[in-house]
Amino acid sequence: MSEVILNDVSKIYAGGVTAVDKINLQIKDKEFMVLVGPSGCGKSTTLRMIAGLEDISAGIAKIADRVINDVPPKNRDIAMVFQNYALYPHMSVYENMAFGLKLHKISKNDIDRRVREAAEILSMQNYLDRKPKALSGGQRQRVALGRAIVRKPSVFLFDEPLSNLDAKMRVQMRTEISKLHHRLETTMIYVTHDQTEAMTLGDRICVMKDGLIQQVDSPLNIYERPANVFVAGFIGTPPMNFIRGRLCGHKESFHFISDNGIDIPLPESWNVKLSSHAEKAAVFGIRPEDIGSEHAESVPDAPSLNCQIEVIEPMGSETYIYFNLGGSACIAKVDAHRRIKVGDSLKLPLLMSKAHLFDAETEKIIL
Amino acid sequence: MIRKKTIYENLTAWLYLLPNLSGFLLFSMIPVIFAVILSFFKWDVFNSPEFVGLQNFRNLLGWTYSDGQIIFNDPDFWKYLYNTLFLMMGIPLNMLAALCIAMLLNRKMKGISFFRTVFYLPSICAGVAVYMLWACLYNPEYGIINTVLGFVGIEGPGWLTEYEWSKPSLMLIELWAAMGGTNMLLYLAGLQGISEELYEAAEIDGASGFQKFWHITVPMLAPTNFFIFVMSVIGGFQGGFDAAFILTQGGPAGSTTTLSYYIYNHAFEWFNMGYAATISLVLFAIVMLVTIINWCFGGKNECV
Amino acid sequence: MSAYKSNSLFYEILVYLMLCIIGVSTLFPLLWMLATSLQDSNADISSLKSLIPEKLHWENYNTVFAETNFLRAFMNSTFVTLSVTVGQVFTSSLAAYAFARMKFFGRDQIFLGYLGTLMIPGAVTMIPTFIILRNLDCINSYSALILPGIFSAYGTFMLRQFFLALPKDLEEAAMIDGCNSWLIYIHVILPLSRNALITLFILTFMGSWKSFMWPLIVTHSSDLYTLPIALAKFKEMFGIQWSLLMAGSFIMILPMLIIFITGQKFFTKGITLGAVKG
Amino acid sequence: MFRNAKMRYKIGIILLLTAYISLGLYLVTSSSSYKAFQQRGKTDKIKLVMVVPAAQFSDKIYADTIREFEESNPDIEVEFQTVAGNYYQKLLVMIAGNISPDLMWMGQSFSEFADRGVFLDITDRIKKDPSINLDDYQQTVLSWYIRDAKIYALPFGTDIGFIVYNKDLFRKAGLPFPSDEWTFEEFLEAAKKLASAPGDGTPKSYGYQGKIDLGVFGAQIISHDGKQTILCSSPEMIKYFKTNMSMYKDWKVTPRPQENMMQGLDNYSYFAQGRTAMMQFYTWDLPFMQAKFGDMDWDIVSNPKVKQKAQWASSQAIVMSKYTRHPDEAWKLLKAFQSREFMVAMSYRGIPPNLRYAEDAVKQHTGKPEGYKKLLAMTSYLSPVPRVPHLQELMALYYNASEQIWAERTSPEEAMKKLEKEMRKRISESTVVKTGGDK
Repeated sequence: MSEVILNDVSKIYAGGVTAVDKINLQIKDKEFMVLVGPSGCGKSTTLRMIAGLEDISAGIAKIADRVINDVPPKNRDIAMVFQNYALYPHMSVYENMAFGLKLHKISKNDIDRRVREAAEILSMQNYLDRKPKALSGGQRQRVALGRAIVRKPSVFLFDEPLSNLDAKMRVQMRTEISKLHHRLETTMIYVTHDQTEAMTLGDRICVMKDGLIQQVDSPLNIYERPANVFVAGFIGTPPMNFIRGRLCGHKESFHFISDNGIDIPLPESWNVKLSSHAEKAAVFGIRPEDIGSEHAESVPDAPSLNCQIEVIEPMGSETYIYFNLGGSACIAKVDAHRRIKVGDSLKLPLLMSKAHLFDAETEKIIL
Repeated sequence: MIRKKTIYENLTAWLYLLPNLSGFLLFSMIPVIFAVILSFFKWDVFNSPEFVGLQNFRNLLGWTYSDGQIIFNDPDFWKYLYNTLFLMMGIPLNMLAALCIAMLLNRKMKGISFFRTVFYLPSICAGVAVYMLWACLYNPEYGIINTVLGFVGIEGPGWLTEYEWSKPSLMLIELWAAMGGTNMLLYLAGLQGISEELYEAAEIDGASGFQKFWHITVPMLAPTNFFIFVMSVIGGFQGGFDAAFILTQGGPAGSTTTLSYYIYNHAFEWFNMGYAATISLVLFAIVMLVTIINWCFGGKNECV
Repeated sequence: MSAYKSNSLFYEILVYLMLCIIGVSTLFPLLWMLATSLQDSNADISSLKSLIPEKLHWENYNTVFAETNFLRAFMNSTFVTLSVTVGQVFTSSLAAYAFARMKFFGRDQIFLGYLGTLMIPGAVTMIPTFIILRNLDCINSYSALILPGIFSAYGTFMLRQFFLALPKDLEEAAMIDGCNSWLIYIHVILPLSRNALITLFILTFMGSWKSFMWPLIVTHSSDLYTLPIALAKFKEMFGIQWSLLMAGSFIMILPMLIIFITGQKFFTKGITLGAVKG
Repeated sequence: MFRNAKMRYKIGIILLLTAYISLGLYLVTSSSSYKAFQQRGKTDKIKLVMVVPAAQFSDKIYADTIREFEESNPDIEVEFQTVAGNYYQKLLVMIAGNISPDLMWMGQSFSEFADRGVFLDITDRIKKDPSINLDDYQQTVLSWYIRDAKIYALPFGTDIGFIVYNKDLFRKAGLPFPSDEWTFEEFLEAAKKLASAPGDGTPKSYGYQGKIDLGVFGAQIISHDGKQTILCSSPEMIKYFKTNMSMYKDWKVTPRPQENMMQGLDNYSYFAQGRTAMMQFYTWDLPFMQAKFGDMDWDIVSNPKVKQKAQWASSQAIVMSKYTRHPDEAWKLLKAFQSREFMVAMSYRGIPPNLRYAEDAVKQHTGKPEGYKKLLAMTSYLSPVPRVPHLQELMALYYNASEQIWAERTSPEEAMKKLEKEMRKRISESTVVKTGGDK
């Protein structure tokens, strides 16, 4: 069992800056947890506290039911893959991978077996005698991975391991890490700022901002039921469209009226939840694929937006159209075969079942 | 509340420090403290020191004002300080030359190891051989420099024998000796540590040669630079400028006499040990000031 | 493409030319020393005309060996210099590691103290250092020659500056791999700062090998004389015989030359290459 | 494969370590201090430490004298140290470090040490000792070692400055050899004739190199009568400066003083090459001159007379430290350096101050310079370095001032007036002027 539990963990730097503020997180055994957020959100700091590279200012961190606050990194039974690879430049690939094992007094035969095993998993068998400087970026990343694998730790930590690779390599390594997780069945904690990586890799995703956890959930749940405006906007490409306005009406029928006067009638099924927010400022959010899609058009009486196309981005499978909605830029994902051109006026239906409404003050989700 | 881990960290750090620190305290710190205390005493080495308070400092730094003229209590000190500072003006040039040579020698080319050694030779041979060479070059009658100047119709000065030329002449020797010496070696060690990938990345970004130098080499060498600068300033202030004493004996008319010579004289020729300590302390204050200014403005970002 | 190539060839030649011109001037003292050391012992050396000796007087070197207790002085110098150099590189690197990479109470103050001692000229600290050694009963012994040289603020300062430039990620990786601070020092810091260590080794070696004043002050017996002291005595004896003096000086600088040549061969380009991606 | 390399590496390190440790062990165990440490307490001999500067030839004479002394005094052991370079600095550190030698050599810096009470008063011992008769000594030289009627040392050699001339060049120029009675006009005449202008690519040669000593002008920087009157702005001093400046400015018979030091690397060669016909040398140069001048025909002559005859002079002595623990034994050893044998042996580089021994030295002298006996006559008109407290500091002031004059940055009158003021100030500031002996 190697559960990782963070209880009210904080990181306060000497200058009084709070990098991580009382976060609570439970990472289950064998789970792939992704910490995601913009830079400076405290995700790396959290990971480094778990690794033992940073002191925990307050709170308790546990790995496998053991409090690790004062346990040095080497005794935490973890392995970490660094953003910069951090390979020992004076050691060969073999030595790089064997180094940690040697320090843990593992027999030579075992070391050899494990290193070769790892090399095979990563298809690096032919490079064992090379020094890191004679490897390409992707190969170096593999060595960094291999160094973690051979250790057979109870927890794997990844600190933005793919951010230095080019786009193609990144996709390839992503699948390999995913495969690795299935194969090794170990707890993995993965830090990234790239929401695609987060979505594709994580069993669960923890979205962070300003040292606080915004939401922890499975990728799909996060996508479909974001806890607040930040999560909704951070997860998903292109990002969710937000329209600021207020909630009008009462009890039976509610309308969302945007600041520039667009009126969107809201479904009756929402009425119960909206009653307490009547006449308050709110943010209406809808993902690009839920505007003007075939699915939306098939719904009768769906509310729609009138817009004038500013930019068209054909992606192949679909087309993004950019338009301005009284000051706020919006994106819609529409069928690729639709005949449109810049300057066209369109009437785009909204798929209200996928739409969200946020409290403008707290930015928390209402619905 | 001090945490257990903090205590542990402190203990480890002190353990690493201990071997050096113990000897450092014994052989460097105590003598320095002794010297600092001594600067408030009059001590002729043989008899017990006599406390004189700030008298030494007054004698060294003080002045009186009479007949519209400032009369320094110790005019020699100011003169030698001026000489020392003048000779130290060569430091930036020396550092730049050392950096240039180091960059030239930080390449893959045939015979590079030979060139490194040859350039370092003045530091190894320092002494009579080197000064002999320069005495011959500078000779006003048949020296190479003046002979060459004679071809173009210029009558060269007596480089080492004329008051105005002696200091620049010595600075040239210093530059010649320093460009391939210790500083070059340190720069070379620093340059070799810079990853080639940084340059490659910059090249892809379209950086020119100078931009690469300015945006990669300079910041990456910042810690080395700080070290070389501080040590050069210290060396400049304490420099016996051996060259000066073999080639010019501090002359002509004291134009190449430096403070270190003055300190030596007070300490070992005139037995004014307390006064020597006072001069040292004033020197210390100047160097410390320069270092701290450099520390604060030069490279706050982790390099110092 | 071809324009670029010819351009770089031109540049290459320019560099060589520059190196050669400076190189000739820096090579000259050594050649002069060698030439003079092979002159007749009463030859006039004050003009450069007689640079090339008519006959090679190798016996000058025999005189040096015969008139100084050369072997003894050479071994003393070797022993003292090696002890000082290795000791200094070791203690300095440990202290520099603490200064560069550890957090501890009073770190910056102590470091400033290290810097401070460098700024006080040796003339005024010589007597107190001597008194301390006398109280330790070390005068006129190898410890008096070796001990004060081992603990150097210079080396600590220098290595600290180089350690600061090492990528921190590597140490963290090593920590995760199971290193304590000592193992990090051994396996990461030392191998990666090889160039700096070699540089310090070379500089300390030169300094200690050439050191004259301190050995002169603390040793009395001739079997403790280091080379510079033995040669200074030789110089007093044969001061006006330049050829002998230069023969002595040449023997003296030979080990330094060898150390430098071998030392800089171990310089490794891009030692941290491939360690981290910037 | 790489394991093999590692193995070799390890073996190499072990070999080096072994070599290093065995070298260290060998050196440490064979060093005399270690032996002394082992033998500590084994001998009951009284140990005396004596320090002298290392110098060609003299080391052996000292050592011989000491060996004879040890043979005749089997209960005393002498540790004899010769210091090559920075002699006074080493001595100073030893005394400050409380391991003062029992006996030490003293030259010009005698006053500096004596004024600070470093030496033992030997007046009584001299009086009681029948083997020493103070009347035998050259009284001027002896007086330098007397402070407040107390004698602190006995000299063993007088250093004198004189002119060396190249006989061949004199012959070539058709000049008669100079005599000790020559005047400055004769000297100048000769120097002018001997100087040659540059022309055929050879460097110019000079008639004389050095300065005409200030003594012959009747000048003194500080009076020698013990009253420390500062005389540096006297008309005699001004004349000294002006004449010497004319030597290179107007008459062009000597190189400029700054150029002098360029040749300073090897004065002997400069003279031996015939680039100057006359040159100022000192008694301590004699052995070097004999070696370096080879077959050259040369001799010595006294300074030319301007106002009076005078020769620059200083002297050397062996002095007893106040801190010696065995004053009686040290006195015995000191006397060995007042013996006829020692003084005569040392006379190759300084006339014995004991006039009886000086005559012996003259009698025994053979070879170059033929005019050696002139040195004895010169001792009757010495122009000594003033023996005053803070001598070195005051002399440094004087040298600074004269440098300014030689570099023509100021006139002699002005510089000397300023110097007088500075010297006064310096003397009045020096409150701790101790004259010898007990505190």
